[in-house]
Amino acid sequence: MAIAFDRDRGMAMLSLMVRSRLFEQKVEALFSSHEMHGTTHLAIGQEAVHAGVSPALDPNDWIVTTHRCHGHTLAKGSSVEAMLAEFFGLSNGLAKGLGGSMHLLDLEHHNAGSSAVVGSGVALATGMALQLKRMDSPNLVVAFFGDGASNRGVVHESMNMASIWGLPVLFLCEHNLYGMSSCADEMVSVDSIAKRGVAYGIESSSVDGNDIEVVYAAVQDAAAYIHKEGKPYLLETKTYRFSGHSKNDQRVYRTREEERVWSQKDPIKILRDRMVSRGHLTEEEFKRLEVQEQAVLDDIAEHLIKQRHELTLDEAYSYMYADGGSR
Amino acid sequence: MAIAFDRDRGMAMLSLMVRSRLFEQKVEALFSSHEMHGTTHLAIGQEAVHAGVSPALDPNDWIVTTHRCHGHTLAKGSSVEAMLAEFFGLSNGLAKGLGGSMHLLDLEHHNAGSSAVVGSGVALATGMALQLKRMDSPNLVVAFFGDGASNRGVVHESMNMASIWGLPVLFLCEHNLYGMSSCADEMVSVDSIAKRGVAYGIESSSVDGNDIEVVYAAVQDAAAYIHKEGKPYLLETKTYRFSGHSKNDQRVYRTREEERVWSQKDPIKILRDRMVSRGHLTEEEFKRLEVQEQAVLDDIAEHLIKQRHELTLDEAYSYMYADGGSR
Amino acid sequence: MRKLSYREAIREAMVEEMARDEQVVVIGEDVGCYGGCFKVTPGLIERFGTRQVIETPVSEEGLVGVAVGAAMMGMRPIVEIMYGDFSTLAADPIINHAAKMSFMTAGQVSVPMVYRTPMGSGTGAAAQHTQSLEVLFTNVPGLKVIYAATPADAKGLLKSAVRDPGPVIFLEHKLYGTEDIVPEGEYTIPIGQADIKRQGTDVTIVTYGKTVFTAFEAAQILEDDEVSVELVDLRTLRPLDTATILASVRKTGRVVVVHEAPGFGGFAGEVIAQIVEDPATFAALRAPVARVCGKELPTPFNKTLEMQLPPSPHAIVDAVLALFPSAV
Amino acid sequence: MRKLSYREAIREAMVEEMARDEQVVVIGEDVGCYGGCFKVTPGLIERFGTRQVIETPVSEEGLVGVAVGAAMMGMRPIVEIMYGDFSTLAADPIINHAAKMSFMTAGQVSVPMVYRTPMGSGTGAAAQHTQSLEVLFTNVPGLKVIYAATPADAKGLLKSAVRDPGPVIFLEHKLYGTEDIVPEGEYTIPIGQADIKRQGTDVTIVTYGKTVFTAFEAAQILEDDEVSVELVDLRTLRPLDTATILASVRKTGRVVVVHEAPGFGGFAGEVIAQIVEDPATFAALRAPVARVCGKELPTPFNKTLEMQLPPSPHAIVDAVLALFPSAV
Ligand SMILES: Cc1ncc(C[n+]2csc(CCOP(=O)(O)OP(=O)(O)O)c2C)c(N)n1
Ligand SMILES: Cc1ncc(C[n+]2csc(CCOP(=O)(O)OP(=O)(O)O)c2C)c(N)n1
Ligand SMILES: [Mg+2]
Ligand SMILES: [Mg+2]
Repeated sequence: MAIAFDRDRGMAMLSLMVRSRLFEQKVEALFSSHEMHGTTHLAIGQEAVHAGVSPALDPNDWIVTTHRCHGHTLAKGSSVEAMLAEFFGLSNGLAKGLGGSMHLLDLEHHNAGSSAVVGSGVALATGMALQLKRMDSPNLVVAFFGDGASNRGVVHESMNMASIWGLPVLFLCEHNLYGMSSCADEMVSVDSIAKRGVAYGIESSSVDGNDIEVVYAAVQDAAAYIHKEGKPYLLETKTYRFSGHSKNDQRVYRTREEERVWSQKDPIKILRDRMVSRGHLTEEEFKRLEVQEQAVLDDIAEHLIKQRHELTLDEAYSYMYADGGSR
Repeated sequence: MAIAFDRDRGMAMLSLMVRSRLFEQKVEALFSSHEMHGTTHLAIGQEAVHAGVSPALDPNDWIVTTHRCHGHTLAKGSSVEAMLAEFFGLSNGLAKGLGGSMHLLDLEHHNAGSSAVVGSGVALATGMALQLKRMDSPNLVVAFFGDGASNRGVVHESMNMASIWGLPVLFLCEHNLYGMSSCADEMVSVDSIAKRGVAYGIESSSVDGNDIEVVYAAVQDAAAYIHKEGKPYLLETKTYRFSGHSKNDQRVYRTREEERVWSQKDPIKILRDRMVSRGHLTEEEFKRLEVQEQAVLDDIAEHLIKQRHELTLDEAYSYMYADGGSR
Repeated sequence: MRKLSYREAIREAMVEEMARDEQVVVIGEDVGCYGGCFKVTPGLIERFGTRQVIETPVSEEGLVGVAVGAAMMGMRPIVEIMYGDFSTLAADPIINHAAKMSFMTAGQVSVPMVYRTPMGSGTGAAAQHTQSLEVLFTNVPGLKVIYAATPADAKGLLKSAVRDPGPVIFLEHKLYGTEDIVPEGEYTIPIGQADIKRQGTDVTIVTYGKTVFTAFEAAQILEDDEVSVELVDLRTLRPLDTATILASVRKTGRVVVVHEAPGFGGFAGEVIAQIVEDPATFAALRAPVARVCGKELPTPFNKTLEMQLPPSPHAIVDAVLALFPSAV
Repeated sequence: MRKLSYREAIREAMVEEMARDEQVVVIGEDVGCYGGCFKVTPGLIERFGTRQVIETPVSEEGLVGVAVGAAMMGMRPIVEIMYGDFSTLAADPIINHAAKMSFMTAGQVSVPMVYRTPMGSGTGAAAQHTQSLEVLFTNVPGLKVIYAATPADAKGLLKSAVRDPGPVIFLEHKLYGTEDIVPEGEYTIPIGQADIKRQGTDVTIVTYGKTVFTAFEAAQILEDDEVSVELVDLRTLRPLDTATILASVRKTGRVVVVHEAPGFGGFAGEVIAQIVEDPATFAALRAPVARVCGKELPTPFNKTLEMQLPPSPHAIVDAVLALFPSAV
């Protein structure tokens, strides 16, 4: 199923994963130093899924993401500056500081945003696909959701509707083994969420979510299926989040040993090593890549911390639906 | 899979189906003549499921039914008088006239009642099973639901929980081809709802719901499995409602031809003919059975119409939780 | 002048809007050949086809979520939910998503959706099919909430709701057969304007939805007592036409607020708060404010009991007369 | 005398009740080794095991429905839902089922369930994790609704809630670290009794939940203006302790109602209605009734904006002073 990236594609994907990793680490640091408030959900370890999905699709395909949405948003092409600005709550953020880290959206890049109500975004994505189909659009919608979300009833309802109506939805399950502290082994009644496709007559497959070449190929195959058959597809990617669920998570629900085992399947390492062995990359180049990405990131963050322009309350009110409620 | 009833069992099951059929017809007549108000959902045509489930189980097994609950309630052993009284809204009804035809319950007969919110009863049944298991009860809970209800998210959530916790629930899907006017072919994304068991690691099967010997055997097998494995089971029974969805249904959504074809699979006729051919029944005896059941029913109805004792508003208030709300 | 039933008026509004804009789509359970649970949508699928009439499975949360997603992409869905009680199932897509989308995205995404559902008792359908749950929505910034009583109001307000850029909750009563005059041709009624259904000088009755008719009856009975009632039909609950309420109460000095939902925690509280918060209106009050609302009970199946739940004309009359102690 | 945090007090109530009665079971997401989203349940699973601590999948509607079913069979579940916003997902089992079960079955089945969930903003969690949705429940006959502010009240009321024969909604604020004196040993506080948190003579502030602290601050500031505030903490919203409210307002003649939920359609309306409906209290009012509530907006992520949403002490002070026109 996997495809072997050529050098250019490999470099692009590797850069994206590195950017995502460094971005998350930066966010973690900014939280620890209280430069940022609220909460955040890092996707360190899941880069092969985050970077492997949207680049494999048409740029005009839509995504609906989750609370763990930074990587998805980067992979769709959003500017690091507009993202970080949103995390800082600034008026040049993706949602002018009103949404925050759980609600990144970027219409220009066909990212419709995310629901912070776990699973609810799947219905929105299904509805978007309904309208795309009605309007004879050639595009599809990716509905990201986690193993935890897979147990929400609304996911069932959405998959059933997508199936009976033949909607262009790619149900993209990021199975990272945990929903907050609860292990899928104890919460999900089936060993592979892909099996749930059977319940809806939806074609499905389960792939290694830490191998970006596998993810990329599976997504392209799924998209081809969706277009050819006029039906939805369920793709499960098995991965692991190295980070805690959100800030302050002590990870008491799993062992350091389990984490160590998974760390050997670091998606960045996998692609890097493969590219090195293919002669597409030297250790040198990789170091340089990291340094470059880090520098860009640091610059942007520093710059944003300095010039914090925030919306006023009056400006915020202006984004309510016309006439909606009084003050 | 089917078992052949001996004469006694056959007579008991046939009587129950006939009682159910006549009961429904009586209710229909009483509605037409405006002796009853509100709405009602008849199960004419589905008698093999209604009569075939509870009698195959331990009397202490519980049921949670649906809006289409008359037959289930009869099969659990409730008195026709207490049922009809409930339909009339009388104080000697199963719920003293406060519940009505969609909310029959009878604790003495281990009928926990029904939800009129399609599908929601499945969660209640699952919770009851959780408590039974906690208390080391040897009994199980039957969660009745329809093909329409199968698309509610709460059914998905409940099946997942029942599976991971190994709860004694018999998910009993009454697939009668329609949810109100909508045909399962267009609304349910899979040709057999039993297939949805795969999505939860729940054993399942699909049987002819118009053959009571088949239903009876399948239910006993399912119960044996539940007890032996300590796991839930999903049993789909394929049947057809001859009646409209509720009163005043013109049945514009299906053809008279389809109805005619199904009428040949009338569950009462199937068992009757089989018993006749086995020499367990004569046409005479069957006629007598009908006449007898009808007479009992007519008597009860007539008697109830005469002496209508209803709760007062003060009495009704007394059934609110202590201290709940003021007047 | 022609008369239409409440049902026909709502249907006509949908037909006109669907013909005007192909993005207007009716979505719900059994809204096709069956014509909807309360027969408001017959003929729509025959005329507009499955591109504008979408029948869904029994999946209230999912189908409303789907409507929200479709609206984000330019559809203007009119969702029909069979019974207002099932709004409990659709509360997440409406409250957490539709209502907040424009704000959370700083105006980049909007959800031009209408959510139609009937409320109230009187049908013998018992506790789970007869509630009046408008307060699920009235405390949510970002939602508009309409509850029209008459056919003419329902038609004009539904057309405005369809054209509104945001999510609108459009509540209906179950007296779908009620006939009344409906203007010919195209018209809309602005969201957020109350209507004085009856002019009067001695007491203001504020209400909405089905109890507009009950209050009207009460007003007629009160004529015999020589009490002149001004009847304010709110028509829209959110945003509320506070100016019209206050002007009426300042004129009459007395007010009774009526609705079918149980009084405790009901919408009447908001109306009363608006009145007594306003210094001039507070000063003009000549009697305490009164409420006549539904009883604090789930709906009993028994008809005799069910009929005692909502406000009766006589309960309203009594409440009004109690505001004139000298006259009694 | 010992101090406990709000979190510890709630936890202690659960521990005591679970030890007293093995039918008391904590059910929710991540309530096991993780100790719950706001760390209210640490140690429970270690002490009581999986028979009394049940961790569920992310299935709010289903798990609350399951709790209702289990309660019908004799369990006394304490459900924890991570954020009050997800009450939208659990609205059907609570409103359509738990609340109505006893009535619909003519008293044959009851649902002794506690539904614990935190409400409110201040956490930077944006629009879908910060709402104050108490009005989802306060208009529903058959439910009791508690919202305790202090650790001591939370403990005593939660124990009463667990022992109640019906469903009780137990709302929490997110100042889980707030410490205060909690009596040693066994005690309960009856549901339905307000508490006068501060005696005063010039004005009554009625509030509940987190804004009890805000109002307390305002009262202290007002001392400098020589305005004596009586602070009524409702503690229970349904059934409401109307007698205590009315007695206080009759004494002071002035009242401000405060809560964090948006004002329009919020619970303040009910409090105000109770006050102005009562002839003696109405007659005793020396100024219009005022409200200070949350702004009519979803919660913005931006901290500066978020902090402007709930009532501030100064907004309360201003509202109080406005009731004394002569004094300004
Ligand atoms: C409906 C709902 N319930 C609970 C939560 C709290 N919560 C946030 S993330 C999360 C876990 C989700 O797990 P999963 O879907 O596997 O996504 P992951 O966090 O692993 O990316 C939970 C329970 C929520 N946001 N929404
Ligand atoms: C949640 C919900 N949605 C809609 C309805 C209205 N309704 C009552 S019965 C019914 C059809 C149910 O179909 P199915 O589950 O197949 O049961 P059947 O009527 O065939 O016995 C519908 C949609 C309801 N009662 N509850
Ligand atoms: Mg996960
Ligand atoms: Mg059916």
